[in-house]
Amino acid sequence: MEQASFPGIAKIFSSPPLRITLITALFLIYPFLVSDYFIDIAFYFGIYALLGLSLNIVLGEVGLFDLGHAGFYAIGAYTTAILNTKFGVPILVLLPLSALAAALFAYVVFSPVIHLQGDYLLIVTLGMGEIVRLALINNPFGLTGGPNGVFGIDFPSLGAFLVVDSSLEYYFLIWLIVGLTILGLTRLQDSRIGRAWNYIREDETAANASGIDSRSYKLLAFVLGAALAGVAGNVYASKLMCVSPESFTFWESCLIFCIVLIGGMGSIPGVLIGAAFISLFPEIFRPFAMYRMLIFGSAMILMMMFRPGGVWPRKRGAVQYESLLGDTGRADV
Amino acid sequence: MAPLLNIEHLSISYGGIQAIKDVSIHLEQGEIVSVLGANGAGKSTLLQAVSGLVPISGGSVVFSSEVLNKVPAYEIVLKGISLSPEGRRVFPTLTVEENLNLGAYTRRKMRDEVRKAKDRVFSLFPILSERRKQLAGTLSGGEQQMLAIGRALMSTPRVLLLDEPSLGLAPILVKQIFDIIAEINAQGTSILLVEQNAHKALGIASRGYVLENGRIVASGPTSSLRSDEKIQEAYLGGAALRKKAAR
Amino acid sequence: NDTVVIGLQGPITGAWAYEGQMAKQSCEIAADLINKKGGILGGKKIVLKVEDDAGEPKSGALAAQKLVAQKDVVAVVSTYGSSVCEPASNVYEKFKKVNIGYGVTAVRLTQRDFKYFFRTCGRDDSQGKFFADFVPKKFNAKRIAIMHDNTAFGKGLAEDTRAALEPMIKNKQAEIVYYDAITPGERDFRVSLTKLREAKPEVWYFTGYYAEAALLVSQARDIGITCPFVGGNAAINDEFVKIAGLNVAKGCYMTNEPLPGDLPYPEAKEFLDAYKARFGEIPSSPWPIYAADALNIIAYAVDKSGSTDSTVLAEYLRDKVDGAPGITGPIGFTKQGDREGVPFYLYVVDDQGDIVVSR
Amino acid sequence: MSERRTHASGEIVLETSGLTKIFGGLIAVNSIDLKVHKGEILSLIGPNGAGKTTVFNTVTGIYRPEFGEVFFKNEKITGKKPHQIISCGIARTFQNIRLFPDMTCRENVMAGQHCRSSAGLFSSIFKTPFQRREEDMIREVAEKRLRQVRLWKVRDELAKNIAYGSQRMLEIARALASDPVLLVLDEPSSGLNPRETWDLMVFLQGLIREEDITILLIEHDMNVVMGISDWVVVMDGGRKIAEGVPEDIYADQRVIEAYLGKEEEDYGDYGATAEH
Amino acid sequence: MHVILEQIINGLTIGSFYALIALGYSMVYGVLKLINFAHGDFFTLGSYLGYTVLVFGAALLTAHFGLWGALTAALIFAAVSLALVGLIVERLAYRPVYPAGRLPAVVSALGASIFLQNTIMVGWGPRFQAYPSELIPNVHLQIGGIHLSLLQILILVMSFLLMGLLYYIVQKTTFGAAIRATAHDRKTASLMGININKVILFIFTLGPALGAMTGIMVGMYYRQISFTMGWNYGLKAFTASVLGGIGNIPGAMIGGLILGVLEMLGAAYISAAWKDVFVFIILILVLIFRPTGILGEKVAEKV
Ligand SMILES: Nc1ncnc2c1ncn2[C@@H]1O[C@H](COP(=O)(O)OP(=O)(O)OP(=O)(O)O)[C@@H](O)[C@H]1O
Ligand SMILES: Nc1ncnc2c1ncn2[C@@H]1O[C@H](COP(=O)(O)OP(=O)(O)OP(=O)(O)O)[C@@H](O)[C@H]1O
Ligand SMILES: [Mg+2]
Ligand SMILES: [Mg+2]
Repeated sequence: MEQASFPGIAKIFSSPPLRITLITALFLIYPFLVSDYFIDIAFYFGIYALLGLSLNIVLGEVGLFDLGHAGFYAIGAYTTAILNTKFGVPILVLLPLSALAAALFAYVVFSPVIHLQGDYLLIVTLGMGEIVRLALINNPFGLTGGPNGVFGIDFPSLGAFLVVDSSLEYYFLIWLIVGLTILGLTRLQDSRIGRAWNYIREDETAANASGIDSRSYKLLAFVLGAALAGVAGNVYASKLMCVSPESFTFWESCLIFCIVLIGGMGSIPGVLIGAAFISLFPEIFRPFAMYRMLIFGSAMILMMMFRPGGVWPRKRGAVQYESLLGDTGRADV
Repeated sequence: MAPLLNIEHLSISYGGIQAIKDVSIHLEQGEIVSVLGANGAGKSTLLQAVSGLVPISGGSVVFSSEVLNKVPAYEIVLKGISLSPEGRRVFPTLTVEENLNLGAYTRRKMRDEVRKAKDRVFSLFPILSERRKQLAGTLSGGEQQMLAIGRALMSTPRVLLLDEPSLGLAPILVKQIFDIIAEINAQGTSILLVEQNAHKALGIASRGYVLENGRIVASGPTSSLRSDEKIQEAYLGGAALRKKAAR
Repeated sequence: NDTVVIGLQGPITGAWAYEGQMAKQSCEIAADLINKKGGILGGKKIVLKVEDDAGEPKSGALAAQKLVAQKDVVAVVSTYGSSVCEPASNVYEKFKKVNIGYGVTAVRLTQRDFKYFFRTCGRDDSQGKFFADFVPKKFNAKRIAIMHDNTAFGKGLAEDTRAALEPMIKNKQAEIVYYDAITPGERDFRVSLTKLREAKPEVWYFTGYYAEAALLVSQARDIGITCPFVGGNAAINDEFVKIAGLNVAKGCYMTNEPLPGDLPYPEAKEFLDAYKARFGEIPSSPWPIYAADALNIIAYAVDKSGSTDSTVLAEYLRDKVDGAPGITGPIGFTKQGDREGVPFYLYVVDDQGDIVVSR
Repeated sequence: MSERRTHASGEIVLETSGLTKIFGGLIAVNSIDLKVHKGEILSLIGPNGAGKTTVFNTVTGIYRPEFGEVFFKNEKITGKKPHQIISCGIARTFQNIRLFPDMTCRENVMAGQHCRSSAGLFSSIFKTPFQRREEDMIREVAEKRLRQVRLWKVRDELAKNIAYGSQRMLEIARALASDPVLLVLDEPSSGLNPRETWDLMVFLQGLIREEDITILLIEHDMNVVMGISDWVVVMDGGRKIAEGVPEDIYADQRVIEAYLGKEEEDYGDYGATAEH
Repeated sequence: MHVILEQIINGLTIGSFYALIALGYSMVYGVLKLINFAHGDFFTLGSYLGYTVLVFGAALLTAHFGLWGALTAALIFAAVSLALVGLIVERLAYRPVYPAGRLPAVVSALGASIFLQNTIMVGWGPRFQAYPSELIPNVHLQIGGIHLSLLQILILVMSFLLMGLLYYIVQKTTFGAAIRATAHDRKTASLMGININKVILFIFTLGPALGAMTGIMVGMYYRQISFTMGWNYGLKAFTASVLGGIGNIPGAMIGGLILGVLEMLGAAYISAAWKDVFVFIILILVLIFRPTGILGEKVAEKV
C-alpha cells in the first residue's frame, strides 16, 4: 500500500520536536554541501533573521511601529568598530557591550516618548534612525570616520582556541546566536512578560487596567529589541571588517520592517521566512541585474496580496493545556 | 399590494459562520415592526444587509418592487432606506450640523429640501439645534443617539431602520426616544426597529419578529407575542422569571 | 578551454547605477577590442562576468564572494566607491584573487599591505596635491573656500586638499576661509552658499559630485557669488553643463585626470571610437575608462606572464608591469598597488560649453 | 433617608472626597463624595453624560482628578496609575467591552493575575522553578474564574469570536482574576437581554455572598439597580443630586425629573424577588 | 537681517514643496490609514514626465502656445498622468490588501515604491536628468535687499493657490465633509450615501497629481532630477505631515512650511551637515509636548 507510509511522514513533520531536530540538522549539514558564496548568503540570512527577531519583539509582540531599527543595528556595529579599532577591545567582549550600548541608547531615547501612539511613535523611531545615520556621517569627535566609516575591524577570537574568521565559522556563529535567541524568545512568548506585551498590543487601556505597566513593558521591548540588533551589528561589523553609514539607511529599516510583516507579526518561524525572503530574493534574481529590484518590489506586493497576515502567522490557542483543577466532568463546562 | 420592504428567505454568512438563516420579514407602508432577539442573534446583521453593508448570500431584499441584493450601500440611501446604526457612530470630529448635512449627502444639491429636512430634525430634537456648532464627539450619549436618528432622517427616507436606539440611555431618554420614534412614524415614515428593550419595542410596534441564532422563531402581532410564555421568559423577564426565582 | 574570464563588480543598480552601467559598457568595449585583435594567450577570448553590488557594502561583499566562487574568474575589475570596495577587497584578498579598483580613491585602501589589490585610478591625495600646487597660483588667490559633500570620496578629497595646503598656510601664502559640507541628494544649498558668500573667498573648491556641483554653482551665481569655481574630478562633466546651463557653467574649472577626449594616446582614440560607435557618445565621467584600463592591464598581465593564476598575476602586476599601454596612458603600479604617475589637468568650460584643458 | 441595606458592614472600602475632573472647560465631575462600604453593592446612576464613567476613570487612575482625593481602605490612592490601582485591589470593567480580541479567553483572564505575579526577564527566559510555579498558579486562577463565569468550554477560543454576552462575562472574569477587594463595573448589563441580565444579577449577588467582594456599579437598567443595590447614588451634570436606598431613590422627585421620567412603570419585577 | 529673511523665504519655498507632497500623504492616511510610501515616487515620476514634455515637446509646444503654454501643458500632462498612475497603483497594489488591515499595506506601499523607482530608472536611465535651464526668464528682484527670483515667486504663488484650493474643498464643502467622514468611519459614511470608492478615487488622483506638479516645480527650481529623489522628499513630507498632525489637511500644509523653514534656519545657524538632525530633534520635542502634532486633534480616548 502506497499510502501507508504517508501518514508516517506527515506525523514526523507534525511533531514539533522532530521538526526542530530536522531543521537543526539541515542547518548543520548545509554549509558542508555548498561553496563559500552560499555560506555567506546564509550568513546574511542569519543577520537578517536576528534583526527580524529583534524587531519582532517591538513590532510583532507589542505592536509598536518601529521604522528606525537600523539605528540600533548601527550603534551595535559602530560600538564594536570603534572600541575594537581604537582600543583593541576583543570582538567577543564587545558582543555584550554592543548590545548594552544599543539598549542604553534605546532606553535614553525612548523614555521620554514612549507614551506616543501609533504613527507618532513611528515617526520618532524613523527620526531616531535618521539621526543616528546622519551623526555617523558627520563624524562627531572624529570617532565614526564620517562617510568613510571605520575599517580594520578584527575577527572574534578567544586566544588561539577559538578563532572565527572563515565564512563557515561566521555562519555557525550567527546561527548559534539566532538559535539561542529563538529559544529565549519562545520562552518569553509563553511567559507573563510575553503575554503582557501582547495585551498591550491588543488594547493598551485594558492592559493598564489589568495591572500591566505598559510604559515599562514597552520600554523593555525596545531595550531588548535594540540589544539584539546591537548583537547583529557586532557580528556584521566583524564579518565585513569595516562599517560605513551606507549600511544603516532608512531603507534598511524598511527591509527589517518587511521581514516581520512578510513572515507574520509575532511569529518566530514567520520571521525566519521573512528574513529568507529579504536576503535570498535579491541574490536569486542577480542575473536580472537592472530589473531585479523591479521584480523585488512586485514580489513584495504580491506577497501581501496573497498572504496579508504573513506567510506563517502566529497561531493562538493552539497549545492545549489540560485542566489544572482536575474535574473536567462538570456540567458547566 | 406588495409590502413596502420585503425580505425573503434571506441568508447571510461571515466567512464560514451563518449569521442569518432563511429569514423572511416584511414591512408595510406606515408600519412599525420590531425585531427582538438575544445578543448575536443576527439583528444588526439583518439591518446591515438591508442597508447594503454586508453581502447577501441567499434570498432577496425587495424595496417597493426593486431588488436590492446587489445595490451598494450608498445607492440604497438614495432609494429611500436609512439606517441609524448600532452604537450611534456619529462622526466625532465633525460638527452637529456637518453630521446632519452628511445625512442629506445624496440630496446635497437640493438646498431647500435639505434645509427643510434640517428644520424638521431640529423641531424633533430641539437640543441639537442648540448644539449645531459643537463637535459631535463631545455630545453626551443621549444627544449622540438623537443626532444619529436625526442624521438618518435627513435623507427623508421612506423606511427608517433603527438599531438599538435605546442602548445605554437613561430611562428618561429612552422614553423620549420612543416618543420621537412614534412621532416620526406618525409623520409617515415606516420603521423597522431592532431592540433589546422588548417591553418598549413591543409597546410601540404593531407587529414583531423574534430572532434566535439567525432564525425567526416567532412572529405575529405584538399582542400575541407579549402573551407568549416562552418569549416572556427569554425577552420580557416577566412572570416566568419570577416563578423561576421563587423555586 | 579557449576563454579567459574576467569579473566586473560595480553598481549596476542603486544610486550609482549610472557609473556602474557605464563601467560595464566600457569593459565590454575593451574586451571586444582585445578579442578582435586575436585575444590573449595565443587566441583565447576574454569573457566578462558582471556582478551588481548596488553601491552598498554588504552587497559588495556578497558580489565578491559570488565572483571568487567561480573558479574560472581570473581576476576582477572591482568597483566604484571606496566603502563598497573595502569589504569586497577583503574577500578577494582572502581568496587570493587579483582585484583592480577603478573608482576608488580613498588613500587607505592601498595602505593595508594587500597583495592582490590594485587600482588604475589615482588617490585623493594626488589630486589634493595638484590643487595646492597649481590652483592658488593660477588665480593668484589667498582666500580659499573648500566645500565637500560628506561622501567618502568628497570628504576624503577635501581633507587631503586641506592637508596639501598646510605648508602654504604656515607661510601665510594661503588661508582657508570656508570649510564645510553640504548634504548630497539635497537640492537647496542657498544657506551654505550664503555663508560662503560672507567668507569672501577668492577661489572656491568643491570636491563632490556633478549633480550637486551644478546646483551649487547656479544657486551661487543667483545669490551673487562670483569667485572662480573649481570642481574636483567628480564635479564637472557634460551633465554638469547641461544641468547648470551654459551661462552658469562657462568659466567653471575643475581638477581632473585627463578626460577621455583629451587622452593623447592611440589606445584612447581606438577605445573611444569603438565606444561611440556602439553607444552613441563617449563616457561622461573618467571612471569607466579606468575600468576599461583595469581590464586591459589584467589581459596584458595574463598574456605576458602566460598564467591565469592570481598569485602569479599579482606578482607580475606589482613587479614587472611598467609602462604597459593603456587608454589613460602608460600603466604601472607601486609596491602598494597604487597607479604610478597619474597626471592631473585643470579643465575649464569654454564658451561653447565644451570642457577643455585650461591653458 | 433609610439605613443602608444589610450586606454593608461599617467598614469603608472606598471613599472619594471632593472629586473633580475637568475636560477643557467642562466640569465632568464636580466635587463628588462617595463612600462605599465593605460588602455592599453601590449603584451609581444618572443621565447620559452625568459623569459616572468619569468618576470610575478617576478612581481607577485612567484620569487624574483636578481636585479631591480618593482613599482605598484608608490609604490615599489619588493619582496612582491604573496598573498600581489594580494591584491595590480595585478591578474594573469598561462601558464598551475592552478585551484582548486576538487572544484566547484563557489568556484574557490570565491578564488579571499579572499584578499578583512577579517573574522577570531572567526567570522567564531560563524557566526557573519559581517561574514555573507562578505560571501554574496563574493558570489555576484563570481556570477557576473561567469556570465561575461558565466560559471554561470556550477557553481556547479567541475572545473576539465568542458571543457578546460571553464577552461581558469574560471581562468580569478578567477583573476577578486579580483577586480584587472592590469590583468596579460600568454598565455590565448593557446589551444583555433580560434573561442574561437576570443571570448577571444572580452572579453578582453570589460574589458578594461567597467572596466578600464589594461592588461599585454603573447601571441604566432600573431592574438591576432596584433589584440588587444596597445603596444608590444619583449624579446629574457632574454633581451628586441624591443618594439613598433604592426604594427612596425610586420615589425621589429630583431623580424622577432628571433621570427616570414621569411615567410610572413597574420596576419591581426583580426587586421583589432577588434575595437579600 | 536680510540674510535671515532670505533664508526664511528659501525655507518657505522648499517648505511649500514638502507641504504639497505632504498633502498627498495626509489625505491618503486620513482616509485609508495607509502610509503611502510610494507617494514620493509619484512625485519623481511626475517630475520626469514634465521633463519629457518640456524637453521633447518644447519646440512644438512653445511654437503654438508660447512658453507659458508649454509649461501649463507640462503641468497638466504630468498631473493627469500621475492621477492615472495613482489610480492604477491603488487598484493593483493597495485595494487587494486593505481588508487585511493597515500593516500589510505598508509593505505593499514599500514594494510599490521600489517598483516605481526602478521603473523610472529603467525607463529614463540611471543618470541625472537636467531640466531645460532658463525656462522661466531669469529675473531677479531685489525687495529691500532680499534676492528673489521670478521663479521662486511663481512657485510660492502657485503652491499657496493649490493649498488654498485644497483647504477649501476639504474644510468648507460638503464633499470635503464626506472625505473627513470617510476618514473617520467608512462604513457609516457609506450609510450617508457617500460612495467610498469615489472618495478613494478622489484622493488617489488628487494626491499624485499635486505630487506631480510639485515634481515639475522642483525640476524647474533646481534644474536637476534623479530617479532616487522621491525617497528623500517623501521622507521629509511624511515627517511634515506628522509634525502638522497626520491625517489633518491644514496640518500637512503647516507642517511642510515649518519643516522647510526649520531646515533652512538649522542649516544657517547650526550647520548644514547637522540640519536634518536638528529638524528631527525639533520634531521629537514637538511630539513630546504635543503628542498628536501641531494641529492634530487630541482625541482623548473615551473609555
Ligand atoms: N463582521 C463579522 N465577522 C464575523 N462574524 C460576525 C461579524 N459581525 C457579526 N458577526 C456574527 O454574526 C452573528 C450575528 O451578529 P449581530 O451583530 O447581527 O447580532 P445582534 O443580534 O445584532 O446582536 P447584538 O444584540 O449584540 O447587537 C454573531 O454571532 C456575530 O458574532
Ligand atoms: N476624554 C474626555 N474628553 C473630553 N470630554 C470627556 C471625556 N470623557 C468624558 N467627557 C465628557 O464628560 C462628560 C461625562 O461623561 P461620562 O462618560 O462620565 O458620562 P456617563 O455618566 O458615563 O454617561 P453614559 O451614561 O452615557 O455613559 C460628558 O459630557 C463627556 O462628553
Ligand atoms: Mg446588534
Ligand atoms: Mg458611561
